[in-house]
Amino acid sequence: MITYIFVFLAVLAVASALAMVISKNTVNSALFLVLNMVSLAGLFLLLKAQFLAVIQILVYAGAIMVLFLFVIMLLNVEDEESLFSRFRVKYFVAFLVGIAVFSQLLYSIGSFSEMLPEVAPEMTEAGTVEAVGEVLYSQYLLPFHIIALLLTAAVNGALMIAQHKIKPGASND
Amino acid sequence: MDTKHIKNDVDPKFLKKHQESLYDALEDKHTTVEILDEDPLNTKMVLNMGPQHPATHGVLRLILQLNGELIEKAKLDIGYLHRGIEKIAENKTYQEFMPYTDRTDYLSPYSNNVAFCTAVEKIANVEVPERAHYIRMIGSELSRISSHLLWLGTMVQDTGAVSFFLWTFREREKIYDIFDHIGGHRFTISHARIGGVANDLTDDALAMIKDFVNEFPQELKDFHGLLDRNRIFFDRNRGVGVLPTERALEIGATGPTLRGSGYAYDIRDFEPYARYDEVEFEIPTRLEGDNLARYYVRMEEMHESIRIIRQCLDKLPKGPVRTDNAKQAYPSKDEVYYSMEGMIHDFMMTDTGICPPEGSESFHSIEAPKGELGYFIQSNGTGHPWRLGIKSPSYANLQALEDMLDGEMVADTVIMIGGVDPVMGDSDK
Amino acid sequence: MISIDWFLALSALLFCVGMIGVLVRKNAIVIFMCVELMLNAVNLSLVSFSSHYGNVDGQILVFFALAVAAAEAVVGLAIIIAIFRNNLSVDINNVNLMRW
Amino acid sequence: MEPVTTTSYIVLGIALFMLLNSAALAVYAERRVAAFIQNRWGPNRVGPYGLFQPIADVVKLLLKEDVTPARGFKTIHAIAPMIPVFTALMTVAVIPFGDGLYATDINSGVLYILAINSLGVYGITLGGWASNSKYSLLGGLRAAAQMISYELPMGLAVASCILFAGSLSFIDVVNSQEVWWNVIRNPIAAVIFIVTAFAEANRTPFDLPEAEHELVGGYHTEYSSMKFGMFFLAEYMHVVVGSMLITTFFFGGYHLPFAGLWLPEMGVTAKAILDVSVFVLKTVFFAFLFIWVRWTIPRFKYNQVMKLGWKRLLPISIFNFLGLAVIVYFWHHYIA
Amino acid sequence: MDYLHDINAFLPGVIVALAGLVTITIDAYKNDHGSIYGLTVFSLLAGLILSVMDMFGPVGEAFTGMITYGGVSAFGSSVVLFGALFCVLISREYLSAIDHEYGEVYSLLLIATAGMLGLVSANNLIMIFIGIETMSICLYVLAGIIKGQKIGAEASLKYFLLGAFSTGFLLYGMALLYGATGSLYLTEIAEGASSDLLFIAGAALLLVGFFFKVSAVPFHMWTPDVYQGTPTTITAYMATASKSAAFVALLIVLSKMIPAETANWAGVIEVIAILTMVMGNLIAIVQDNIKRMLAYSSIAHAGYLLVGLAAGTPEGYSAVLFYLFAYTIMNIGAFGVVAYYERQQGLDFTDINNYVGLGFKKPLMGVLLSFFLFSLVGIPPFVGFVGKYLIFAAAINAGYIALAVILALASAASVYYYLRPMVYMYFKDPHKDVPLVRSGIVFRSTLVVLAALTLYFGIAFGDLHNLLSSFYTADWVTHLVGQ
Repeated sequence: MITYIFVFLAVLAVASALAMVISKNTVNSALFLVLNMVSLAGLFLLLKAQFLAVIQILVYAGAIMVLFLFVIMLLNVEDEESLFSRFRVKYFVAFLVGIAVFSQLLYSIGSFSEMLPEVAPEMTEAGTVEAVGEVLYSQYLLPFHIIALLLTAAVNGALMIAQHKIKPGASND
Repeated sequence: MDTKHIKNDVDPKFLKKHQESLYDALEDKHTTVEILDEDPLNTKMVLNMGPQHPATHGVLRLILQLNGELIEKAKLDIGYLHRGIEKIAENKTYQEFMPYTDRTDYLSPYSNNVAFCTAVEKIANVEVPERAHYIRMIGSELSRISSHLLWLGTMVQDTGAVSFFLWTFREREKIYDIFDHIGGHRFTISHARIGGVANDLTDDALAMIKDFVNEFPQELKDFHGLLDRNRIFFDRNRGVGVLPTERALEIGATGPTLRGSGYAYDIRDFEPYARYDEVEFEIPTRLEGDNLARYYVRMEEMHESIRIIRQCLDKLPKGPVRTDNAKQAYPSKDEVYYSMEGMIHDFMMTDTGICPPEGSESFHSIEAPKGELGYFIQSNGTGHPWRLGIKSPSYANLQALEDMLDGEMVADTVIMIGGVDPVMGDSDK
Repeated sequence: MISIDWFLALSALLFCVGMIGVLVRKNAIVIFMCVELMLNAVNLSLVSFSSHYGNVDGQILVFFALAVAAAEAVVGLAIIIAIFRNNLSVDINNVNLMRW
Repeated sequence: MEPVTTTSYIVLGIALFMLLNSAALAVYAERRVAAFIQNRWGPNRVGPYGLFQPIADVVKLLLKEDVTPARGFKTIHAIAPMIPVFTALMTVAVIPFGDGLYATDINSGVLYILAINSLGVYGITLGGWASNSKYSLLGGLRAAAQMISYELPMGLAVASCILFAGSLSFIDVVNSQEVWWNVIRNPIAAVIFIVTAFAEANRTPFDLPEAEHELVGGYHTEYSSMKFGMFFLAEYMHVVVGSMLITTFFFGGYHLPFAGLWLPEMGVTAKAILDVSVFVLKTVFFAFLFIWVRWTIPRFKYNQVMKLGWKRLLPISIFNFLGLAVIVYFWHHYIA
Repeated sequence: MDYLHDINAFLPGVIVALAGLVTITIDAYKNDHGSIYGLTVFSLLAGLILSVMDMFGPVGEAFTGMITYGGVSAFGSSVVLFGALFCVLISREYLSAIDHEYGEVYSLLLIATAGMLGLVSANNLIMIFIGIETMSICLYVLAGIIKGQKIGAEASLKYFLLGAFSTGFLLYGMALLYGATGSLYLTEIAEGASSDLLFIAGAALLLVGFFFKVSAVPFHMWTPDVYQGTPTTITAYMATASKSAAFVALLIVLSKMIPAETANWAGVIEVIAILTMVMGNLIAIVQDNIKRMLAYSSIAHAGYLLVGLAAGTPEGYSAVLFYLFAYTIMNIGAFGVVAYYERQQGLDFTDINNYVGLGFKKPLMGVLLSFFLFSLVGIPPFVGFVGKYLIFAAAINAGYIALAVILALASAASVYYYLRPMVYMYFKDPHKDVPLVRSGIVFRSTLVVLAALTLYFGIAFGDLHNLLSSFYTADWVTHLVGQ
């Protein structure tokens, strides 16, 4: 059963990723990415990381991709020409690079499979909110603070960049 | 987007020339305001609101140039309900024209009748009996309440509270019933006649009016209770569509729109017609000039109308309701049915009608619910007016709308239309 | 139970798809989305490892990666808007003012 | 995550069935309540008391022509209406209807709800965008901005409930209210949550995405037939789901007031019947509240909605959360 | 209390981060650039003093092993704060002159600096990730603050897209390292290290990510464009503080986490170093734009630094640290003088051809530019020479003769483009009379102080070098006590 679910989700993830890269229309690309993220969240569930599965949807699909869609709609980007309309050397090179990196990674991962990889039994506990939260607020307190700082700075900076011509010194409320 | 774009972007399918001139006007308007913003991202678009739109009170058409949710410029296009009423009048006797007046501002037909009658009476020097004056006043004030009730319902509905519409319509229904008993018509009543009114108030009608006058203040209080302290309603109306006094005068706004802008002009008080000089009432006036001010003005006017009706009922004199002069008014039905002369007079009235002196002209205006409603009549000595002009309040008030819309938000558009309270039949004639 | 290396292989595949996407696409927004896909793929790897070891650290890194991706998205999209203002296009082939 | 049992399937099945039905019932209720408020009769022709009116509505919608804007985006135009329905249906999975009566107990159920909720914005935005109409686009953008803005105070209001439960599981949230309902312990968050629930469901006074007065129909202006029906259905399902969430988070879920203090032990069946009826009653009340407000109050303006969300609700919910956190901390460490 | 100890260990970072938040608040409510600027300078100065004091203090771990304090971390923090402080000092006048002085600039600078402080004291992959990202994301924004012009937006887009792309590799590297060892702590990873393919792939991807950030050659494409499109003083900040932070982190990763025996790391770094030095110097020669020239020169300097890392000995590491400090001083100085010329009206002073005859017009600026460029070349009395010498020596001692030779040759080639502006300034007649604005007192004195420092550390480098070497000797505490 779980094998079938995995195969389904994996095929969905890969197909939506490919569709995202190939799609001419930017909105379609964004929606395929959302589909990809949702299927990844499903895979997280298979790995018993429930908290991250939910967070994946909440943050990626619910926030980041909505922002993407907003920007795409705002800019009203027109369709590109299809990737396959014209062959370019660039594509070939990119494809080769991709294949090379992939085979290299696969080869490296092959060394891992000697280690009897399975979902550890303690993962049932480790994937819960409590487990993640406890570590997050004790061991990883400092990065947590810094990430809060980063998010504040990012919003602040993004406002500054995206706003149209605020005069320095002018109040901008 | 520079202004050239707007015209190129739209491709009108009908009335091409007119449409293009409209878009031109949109571009020309406020040429003093330079568009410094050369941002390719600014979300300007031209929104065509109406003439078929659920919230524009008929066939008003607004062309809005939007920047996001903000209205940068607005252009009004009126005339979709033009029926040539003024021209029709030239082919009708004065009395025959009466039903047409009902159909200009169809929310307050009685006031229109009275306005037209007084104008004709002025040009033809017709004396009107006392009792008729009072009946006309009662009718006018009732129609004022009816008109304001409709304004209240639609305006509140425009802000989003749908049920209010039905509550105010229940009250209007009572007024319709009263009109039914007064003149035999619920809506287009045509009760006033040149030289008086068609018939005396029946006892039924009087009783109903008394009942209404006693009950309505309580309803009004309920309306106040629902709206005055409703924060959402308050916030949506306050500071919206501000029309300064000077601007209102320049544009020629009248009625509650003008009084909401702080100019206490009311013809009932300044140039009393009928017997308004004999009753006591206040002229509700607000200084703010925003939509909330107009709301208060109209609400208080309803109070004043009730007060006037009460006084009229108290003072209602006995006597005839139509002038006895057979050259100036229809004889009563008794005379027509039972005397030869009466029948001849009736025949003459219907055939030729009242003939004001040749070359005379008159203008008379009254305070209709929407503002100053005036009829201008030129006579060539026949029973038809040579020229007839209507100074309609909606037309004047709509001119203020363009001014008020600039710089407001799209969501305010409908409220402002509601606040100005135009009736397209009145404006387009 | 599916063994972890299938997840890892999937993650590598998605990573490479994202990478190829970054290399072949011209639309800045799509390129950015491909980068997000890469980050997602890495997240899958991290979660797989984390559930292999049964400890939380990998998941914590995913959490931070998510937060960073959010911050990056905010800033990146703002930058893309800024470039659109100047160029009227988000095609990176048009971003060639400076060479060498 | 608990293993999926037969009870889960049964509960889920019944819950989904009931949700779909309750949406239909909500449509009927909306009409009847509106009529009651407006001194009218409302639907009374189809079936006894007009009860079959929703069926007539659906049949009407099904028989209508399905118009797709010629220059719109056809696939997305078709997909968009399904999304809000899906998200509304997915919510039911974690809501406990009674003691032990729930489809599943996700350990991060509250986050799950927030996550699912955040997906709902896609349907409206895409629907507005794919219609290729100015009114639709304005409505869609308004909706998206509004829903995103109100997710934050909603999340914080929920978070302040979690302080009492100490868990993100719905079962724990409900059980923590056995004696004291959260609305008593945490009234500010309750108000905020109710307000945001209205906003998330796009109901009056926050129905400006579909403000028929200025935007004709907002994001669903260009929709017709069953595609419109889906949006319509989703709206009422959101009303019902919103009522369920209000009940669960703040009004004790399936618990009677102060039930922990006086309610005697009961048999399983009796308890189940009692729980479900209490839950349903509360939900019905809040659904009625939704309808009541809809027909009484004017709607906000766009900038007022934003101001309310960001300048009022957000700071209030943050301070409420912080204050409660401090109180709860001291309570646990020094008093209790 | 434990928490207080932790805070104390990261006090410079805490101060800078709080200042960042306060500046955001001030900017939102009052928009008072004077107080924002004052607060920024004050917090950076306080942080600098604290971290310099930290250098002489004990070494340890804080925040449950997330960060280390003292030693290399403290030195790294000092360099970063030094760079940030001096960049801020010269920024205000320049930014208000080019009409881009936003309050956000300061808060972003402060938060980026806080991220860098986390990065240089990192002891855990998460800290490295967060540190790098905090730094980079703030810098993406800072690169694009010249919004009205194409050049600014394009700089920030390029920086952002390539930076985000490299983040993917960095994170994947971390993931694989975590997969290979099951931990995120640098020390534990070092313990679990093996010549496992997974580990090697992880480390390689991590290094790719780092090479992007330090702009080593195959991954350097963004550097010249970004340096050119960014306001000059912010460029100085990018070129010095952020590069130092990334290098210190790379140094920490290489020295602590990746044992040399797992693979032939030195070989990889050697190749990259050679490429970087050669490419950087060669391309810099043909540049006419002084900012692009400095960008390629900074790439070349990255190559020199990589030589020190390739050496892989304590000597090499301390040489790298010293060189980072030297590089920070002279690069800020050079960019500062360029910033001064650039804000003049009339001519485009980023073009070297327009520097003709400027040397005698404002003698102070001419002399200062000469100071910094000489130092960048590596001519004896200046600090640049000492840095290069130390690296050279370390490479020779570690047996990397070829590297050392290429370093020397590359430096020789760099003489051409460093001396070209000076030749233009002093030995050519001006072709147009351009009035030069007088610079402000703070601006001038900052540059003078920097020039003095290049001289001071060029002559009296012993103490600092000893201190840096002592970080890598086991008995460095006794060494300090013995002084």
